[in-house]
Amino acid sequence: MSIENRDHIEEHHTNIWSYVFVLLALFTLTAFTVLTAIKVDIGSLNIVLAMIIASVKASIVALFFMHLKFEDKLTWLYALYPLFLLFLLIFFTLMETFTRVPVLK
Amino acid sequence: MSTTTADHTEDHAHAHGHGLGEAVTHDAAKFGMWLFLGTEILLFGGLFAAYALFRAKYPDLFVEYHKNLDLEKGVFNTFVLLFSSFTMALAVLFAQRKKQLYTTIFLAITFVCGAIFAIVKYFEYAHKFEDHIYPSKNIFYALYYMTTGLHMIHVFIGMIIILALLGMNMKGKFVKGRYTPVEVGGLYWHLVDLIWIYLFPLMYLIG
Amino acid sequence: MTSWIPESASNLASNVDNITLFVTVLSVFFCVLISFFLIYYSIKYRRKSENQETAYITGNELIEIIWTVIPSILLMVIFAWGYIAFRELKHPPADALEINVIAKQWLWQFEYFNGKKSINEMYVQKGRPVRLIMRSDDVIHSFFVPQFRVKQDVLPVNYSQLWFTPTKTGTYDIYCTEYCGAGHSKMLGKVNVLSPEAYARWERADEFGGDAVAGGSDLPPAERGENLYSQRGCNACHSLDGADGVGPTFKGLFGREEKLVDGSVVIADENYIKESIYVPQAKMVAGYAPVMPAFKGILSDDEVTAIIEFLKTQK
Amino acid sequence: MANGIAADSTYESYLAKKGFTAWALTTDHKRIGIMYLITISFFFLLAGVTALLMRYELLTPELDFFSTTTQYNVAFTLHGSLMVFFFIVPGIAASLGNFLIPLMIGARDVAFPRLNLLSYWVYLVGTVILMTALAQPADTGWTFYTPYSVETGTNVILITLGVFVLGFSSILTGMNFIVTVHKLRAPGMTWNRLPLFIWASYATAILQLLATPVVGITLLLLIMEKSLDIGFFDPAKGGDPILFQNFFWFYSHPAVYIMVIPAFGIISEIIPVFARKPIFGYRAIAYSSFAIAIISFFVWLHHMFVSGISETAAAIFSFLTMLVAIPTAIKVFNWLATLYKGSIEFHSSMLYALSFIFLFTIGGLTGVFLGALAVDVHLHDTYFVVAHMHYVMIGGTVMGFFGALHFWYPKWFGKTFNELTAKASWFLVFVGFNVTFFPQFFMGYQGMPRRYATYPEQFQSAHVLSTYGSWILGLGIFIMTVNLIAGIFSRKVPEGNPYKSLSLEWQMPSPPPHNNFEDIPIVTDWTYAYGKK
Ligand code: HEA
Ligand code: HEA
Ligand code: HEC
Ligand code: CUA
Ligand SMILES: [Cu+2]
Repeated sequence: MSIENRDHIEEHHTNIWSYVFVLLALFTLTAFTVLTAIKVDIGSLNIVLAMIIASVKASIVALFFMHLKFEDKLTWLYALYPLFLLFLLIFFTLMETFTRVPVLK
Repeated sequence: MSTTTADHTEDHAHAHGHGLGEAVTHDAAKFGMWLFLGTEILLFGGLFAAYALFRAKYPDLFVEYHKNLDLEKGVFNTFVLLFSSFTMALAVLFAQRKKQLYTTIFLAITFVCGAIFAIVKYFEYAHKFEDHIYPSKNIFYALYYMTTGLHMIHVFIGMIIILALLGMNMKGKFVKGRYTPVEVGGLYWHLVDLIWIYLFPLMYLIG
Repeated sequence: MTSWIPESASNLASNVDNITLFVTVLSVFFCVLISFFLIYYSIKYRRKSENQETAYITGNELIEIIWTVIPSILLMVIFAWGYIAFRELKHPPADALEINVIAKQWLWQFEYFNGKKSINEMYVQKGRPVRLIMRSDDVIHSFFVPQFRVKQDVLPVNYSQLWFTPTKTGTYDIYCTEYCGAGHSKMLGKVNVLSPEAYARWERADEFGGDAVAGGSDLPPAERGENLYSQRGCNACHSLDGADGVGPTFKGLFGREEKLVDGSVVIADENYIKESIYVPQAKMVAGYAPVMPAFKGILSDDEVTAIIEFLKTQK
Repeated sequence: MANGIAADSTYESYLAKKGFTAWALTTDHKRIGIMYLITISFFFLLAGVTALLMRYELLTPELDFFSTTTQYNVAFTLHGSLMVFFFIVPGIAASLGNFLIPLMIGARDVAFPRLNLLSYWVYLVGTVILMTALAQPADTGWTFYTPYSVETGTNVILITLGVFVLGFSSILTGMNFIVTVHKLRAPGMTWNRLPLFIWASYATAILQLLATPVVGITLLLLIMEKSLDIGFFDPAKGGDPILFQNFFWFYSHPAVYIMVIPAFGIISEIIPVFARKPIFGYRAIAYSSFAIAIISFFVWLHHMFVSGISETAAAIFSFLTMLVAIPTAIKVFNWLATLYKGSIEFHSSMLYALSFIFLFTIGGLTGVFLGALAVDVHLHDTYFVVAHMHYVMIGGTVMGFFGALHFWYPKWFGKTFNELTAKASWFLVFVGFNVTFFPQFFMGYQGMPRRYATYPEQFQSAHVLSTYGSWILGLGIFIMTVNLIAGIFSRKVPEGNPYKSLSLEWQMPSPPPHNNFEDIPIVTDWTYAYGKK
């Protein structure tokens, strides 16, 4: 990984049709998430479902449009680590806030 | 430390002078952009954390006020942005294949999509302002304006980048095989899309 | 050795001191150890000739494991002990006497179960656990009594609490330790820990601020007013020497012409001053923020009179 | 030491080109490093003078030097924010990092030279914004806690905006360094041969990259809260002031390691050179920087133990705080062991490095007091914390920084300073520092709260001592500054590699040529092969 003076850039040979397919998948999922949000009411799980769908969509964009699929481990590491930190930030902030013991008067 | 001077092999002829090998520049730029995307995620992260906190605290407030958002415009914009991501990916593909014209077309479409998104958003905001709904109205709106506003700024930056890419493409830069800028710019544009993928359900689809 | 440890006057203090002592001993040990080797090596291995031989040592696994594991264990002990003592701080006994504390810029107000109120002076009984239920009217403050080793932020969002059992009679300082603006360093108070007898007398006394103990009501009014000036926290905002503080100086206040925000001018006479104390925002002096707390229900008419008498002496 | 990177006939120093634009528009990492160095030093001195004024005020319990308490509050806010955001956070990372990273790994420049220049200019814009705020500076403390920061009438917006802008500079620099280290190492410069300063800079860069955006959004929210009247942190509007503290410390705890890890790197460079010994436990030192960089992201609640958080939250974070002390302990012992059987020379930079070990240990150990829950309840927001942070920040980072200034000085300028004066000023700094801050531990345990413009009389004697100390310290720094500036105008030209260092940056002429390396070197051994047979 040290300096190498390659002049040839590795290209990932995705073809147009796979992009079209990805786009259709994204559209379908969007439609799906809007419909379930309007029609289906599973209480507090609504948001969970919506977030799962969003994450699937996001993964598709990252993997295919952003070519994460073809990237090396290092890029994966730096793509995932911020997500982990984000999770920590949200998790501990919520944890802190909701474990505060109310003081009884 | 022991060092020896590199032989003047063919490889190192490139290292001589200023230029690094094209592949190194390419890898470096792409990797750099990924790092930058990480910071962007954490920049929005503060807002997502605030969202999670207040949503958990005041679920009813969120359910109540999200109804005032314009779902149709939201859905429309989601499709527009997804589509623009698609055209951006194609622009990169065609730049790689040295198809200058196609690259131009798809970059242009992407730009137009960004513009449509911005216009629709403008009407959404304008409508809200007419109804005297400002960020100070309540926490839900504060979050709504902050997240979508920050996202909007990113859309604008993305559009400027695309304009720059268009310029480079016209000059034929990518045809010579140096398409790194398109790919890196593309990554940025996809991030704009990625964030919207989460903002959309969080703002428009709760309840 | 112990002179730097403040007096310990609550049930919780000795625990905190013990942990501190333990960590101090450890720290001194490690510090001495490290300085010893630092100096010893520096002397022993100082460069004596330009081409002095050195050993090619790059590491030693055993010793590295040792100096990783031992501090880790010690740190875990410190954590566990700190936590155990912290739990105690967080669990007031059920029979603790409750006192409501309201912090505002920049004074402490105490409300007792029997309806008594006091400002900047808190009265508690030796040996009787107290639980403070605290809230803030404005920004975050923090209630700190070093001799009790207790501290707790006072928040504008929700109530926070703190408890202790005073173990010695005496008077101890209360500090505000969360930065809260211009008067932060003046936001001081006192805890008076009374013997059971004195406490009973204080409870019975039907004065507002409990001056039965502070011994104010039998003083001449101007002197009493001077006591109140510091006891009730006027000094946080009003100086006596003419310096401009958060509020206008008291020097030469009585009889002065004051310009109000609405442009009108009033003369600071008895009535104006009384109103300024009870309902400060009624007539706002120009150039100052509306931050003065209302003392209605806190200062009795007698006390206000005493303050006015005191102000008359401030020429 | 075979090296073929000696000066050849075409050698032209990077300092050769003169003129404003040749500096302001340069993409040469060395020049950018020097520009950072000058700017941060200016802010260090400015903030230092502010500190001296504060100390002067604290000579007596009453307010006598400043005319209002607000002026004092403004002073410590300025002192804290200048020191933290304008000096110490960008400080070593951006100035020394820029100069040294490419030289040490055998690269011609950083990965993105133009972005690098942009970072510097963004930094400068941030400082200019701050300067405009000086007309009516904030009085919130460097922590900008809500709701006070929202309520106060002083100009919080400009100062936070300055810090916000500055954040971008940090982020871009961090990104640049990570990419540089990954992609531009010379052939043979494997991870296990890298100088430890590089490891340290890399770990710092991760923190800069991923922690800074959070403070960015936090300050943005604060600005919005003040200007648009939204209520994230305002209890009256359903917001939560403690949320601000969570966000702020999510950045600012990692930030304290942004401040100190580069100094760790410097110490790991200086000690082996002057002990003529390989660094002891290379891997342990290298990896522990990463352990710190990772763990430091989840200890932030230890700044909030008395803010009303729950026992569970407090317990978890106290535990994690203890964990973060372990990798640091490892480093301290490793440096010490490096001295064993060495051949130690007491160059002024070595004196700073050795005092670093001693002072940082004190600072770190007192951090453990603060990490212990029940003890922190007593010590929080007292002068004990003030003493702790100055021991780690001055005793640690600044000592490392001064050490680096004296160590690489000949490299940067091809000149040298008066060594005797340097030693004398080191002595004043060392003594003055301890006299200033050691009494504060005792003051703090006795209960003296921080951020007090006036204070109860019983603390006066300790305060007086502390103030006297600050004068000695100030004098020491003054002499040091003059000595270093005078060095540039001296005619003394040191040898190319005065300390016989094996590190790559010393194998080239000083000051380095514009393009660093005529040919990219091929590295065949690690940096610390001192005494290898
Ligand atoms: C360079 C910056 C720096 C560094 C490196 C540190 C390092 C540490 N800090 Fe510090 N800290 C600050 C800067 C720093 N801190 C600042 C600026 C503040 C105040 C902010 C404000 O409120 O304004 C602060 C405040 C602060 C607090 C909050 C106090 C309060 O407000 O109540 C705490 C609490 O846990 C803490 C803990 C620690 C710990 C455990 C370490 C550890 O990393 C230390 C580890 C090192 C050692 C432990 C020494 C070496 C080890 C050995 C010799 C082995 C033997 C040791 C044992 C067996 C114990 N720090
Ligand atoms: C890098 C970080 C850093 C550094 C180096 C310093 C350096 C110093 N600090 Fe600071 N300090 C902080 C970071 C730092 N501080 C922070 C974050 C706070 C908390 C703020 C808050 O509460 O919000 C704080 C708070 C703080 C306080 C507590 C204030 C309070 O709570 O009320 C005090 C009090 O003594 C103090 C003192 C000093 C002193 C005497 C120095 C000395 O080291 C200064 C040394 C002197 C100089 C550097 C000047 C030398 C120069 C000259 C004499 C002029 C020469 C000029 C030329 C040659 C051109 N500091
Ligand atoms: C938190 C700060 C604060 C405290 C504590 C405080 N004041 Fe004030 N006071 C002010 C301010 C600010 C003003 C000017 C604005 C106004 O008129 O309300 C003021 C105005 C006054 C005035 C009118 C002065 C004039 O020049 O016309 C009087 C009288 C006064 N205060 C008395 C008191 C007394 C008596 C106490 C204590 C029992 C006290 N104040 C405590 C802040 C304070
Ligand atoms: Cu109240 Cu500080
Ligand atoms: Cu911390």
